[in-house]
Amino acid sequence: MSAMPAFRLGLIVHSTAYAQRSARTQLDVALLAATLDFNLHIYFMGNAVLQLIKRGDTAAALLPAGYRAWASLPGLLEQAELKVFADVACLERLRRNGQETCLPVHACSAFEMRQQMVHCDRLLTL
Amino acid sequence: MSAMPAFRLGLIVHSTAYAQRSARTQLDVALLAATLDFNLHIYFMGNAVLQLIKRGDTAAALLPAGYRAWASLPGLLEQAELKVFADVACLERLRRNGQETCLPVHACSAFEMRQQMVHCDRLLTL
Amino acid sequence: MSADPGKVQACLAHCAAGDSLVLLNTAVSILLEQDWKLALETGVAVYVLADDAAAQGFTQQSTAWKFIDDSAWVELFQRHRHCLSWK
Amino acid sequence: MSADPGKVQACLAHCAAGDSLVLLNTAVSILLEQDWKLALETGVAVYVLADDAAAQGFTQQSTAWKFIDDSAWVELFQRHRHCLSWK
Amino acid sequence: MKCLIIVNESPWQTALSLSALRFGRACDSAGLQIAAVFFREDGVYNALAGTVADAGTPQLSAAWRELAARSGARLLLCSASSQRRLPAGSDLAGFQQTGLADMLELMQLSDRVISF
Amino acid sequence: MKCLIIVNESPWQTALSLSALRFGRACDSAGLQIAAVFFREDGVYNALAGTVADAGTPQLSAAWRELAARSGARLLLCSASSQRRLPAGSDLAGFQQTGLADMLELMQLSDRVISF
Repeated sequence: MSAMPAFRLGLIVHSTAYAQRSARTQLDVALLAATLDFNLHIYFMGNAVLQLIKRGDTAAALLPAGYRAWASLPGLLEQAELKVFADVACLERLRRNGQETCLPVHACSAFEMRQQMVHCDRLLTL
Repeated sequence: MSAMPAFRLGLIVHSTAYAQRSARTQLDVALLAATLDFNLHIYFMGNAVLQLIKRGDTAAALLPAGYRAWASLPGLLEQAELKVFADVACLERLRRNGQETCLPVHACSAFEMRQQMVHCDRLLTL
Repeated sequence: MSADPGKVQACLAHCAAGDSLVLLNTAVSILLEQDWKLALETGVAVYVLADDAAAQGFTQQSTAWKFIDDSAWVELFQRHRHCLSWK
Repeated sequence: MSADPGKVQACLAHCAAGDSLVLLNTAVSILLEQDWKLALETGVAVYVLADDAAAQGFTQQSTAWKFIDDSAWVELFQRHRHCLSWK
Repeated sequence: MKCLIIVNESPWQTALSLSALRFGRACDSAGLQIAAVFFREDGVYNALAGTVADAGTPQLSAAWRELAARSGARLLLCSASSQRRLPAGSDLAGFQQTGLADMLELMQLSDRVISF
Repeated sequence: MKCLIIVNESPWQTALSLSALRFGRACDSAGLQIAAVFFREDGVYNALAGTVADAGTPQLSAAWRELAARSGARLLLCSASSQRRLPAGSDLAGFQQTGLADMLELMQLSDRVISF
């Protein structure tokens, strides 16, 4: 299979970090889509954007590492575009707390997010 | 096994109707405790009290029936007491909607509920 | 499409005129709340799966929503290019 | 004991002086919200599982809560007659 | 019109797998082509047959196979999710293991996608 | 002091089964007696061994057996939940099927109960 050139995939991520045990549940879909050179929009809903922040040791909590692989996403794309969106209020809370995301994120309201979504060829709720 | 006479079990029910597929998830524990003649306190949190309302056909939704068996609880107890508690605001919404519960329910605030809970010998979060 | 009453408000914030909102499963219990539609844009049609509503004990008619059967659900699915889940 | 940020407020409403509240798993993210403790009675001690907080990326000290390890969690469990879960 | 149905939840912890089944049946009745039902995360437990079900509600693995036989839909299990959850040698008759790449390809080839 | 640990969630859909395991290990280290770990609802999937786990996180069925061997805790599967979810002939080594009546009895005999 080869990606059709202009195909734009929107991934909608609802789960915050470790809401599931595996760190790879949504990540693997995004990484794969990137290697297929899809144009990629990723929408982090509410606290799901916490998947992108820096975290300490996860082994003591018996949790697998992995979320930092989000940072490798831009490097996997050849020609395709990547845009990442997250809730402005949630990003503001992170900023106040001194936390940064490992990917550049567009802060937007729910409504603005939705205006972006309609430009995707396909939306996948993860 | 025979229940110790004064033993009071508090069951804390968080799930609303069909939050799980089976209607019996919390119900079976309550019915069994009643046949063992435990003193029984049941705390329906938030919308969990919707387990007690009258419902129409469930077969078309492919859901199992069963919640109406809550009504049989008082008949299973010989000597033991049964008290059922639910959130006052949620009961008010039901009343406004013309819906009744199939068991007599004490309407109370979260704090009043908690004052009752401490008198149980054991609390079980279901 | 929302199946969780706790997620309906987040879902509403993403709706725009011309959208359809389908309530199913436990999300139909949101109909109990008087103010649940406050945050909804005008022009969003609200549908409730009739079989789920019956199973949940909610059968009151209203002009604010429309009960639909599963085949009408599929028609809505065909009519809209995207279907988002809030569960 | 709460493991779900969406359930913490319901949990707080049930707390009274002398209680202990333990935040674990994803519930530690509630510490991001400035006002999360507004509804909490005074006299409720707040604990946060340190290993979960580290895994979630929250390590800021505060006088409003205390980080504890798993053995202190078990001590709290022993000290209180009842342990309720909000997950 | 071709559609892809994605199931993320276990058969009993929520009623969503039932909703997905009802939706699949309604699609088939309406003459839509179901490209596949793709089971991810705890959805892969839908392939395991329990030994009893409550009266009035289907045994899901059999119900999915029946829908597949009638509609021609393939029943696909995400291999990453399956490996984490299902024991070696599980009886998964009617279901095929497949990768996320297949899901993305199916998604591209389908006109509509719905997730439960 | 005797305690009962109840696990209601599947091994991967949330991290709660992990929290329960950590709590069980900490109880054992502190010298508490674990009367049993009782698995209800999707918690019974904890008895199934997947074939892979992510690096850094345990294969739970093996981890539960190890805790049981070390602490003497029994690993009990709610039979009603198991029958709905687990195929006949599943390898459930180290876990025993039991009824809700046993759970209620264990609860009465335990000094503390915790649910995950």
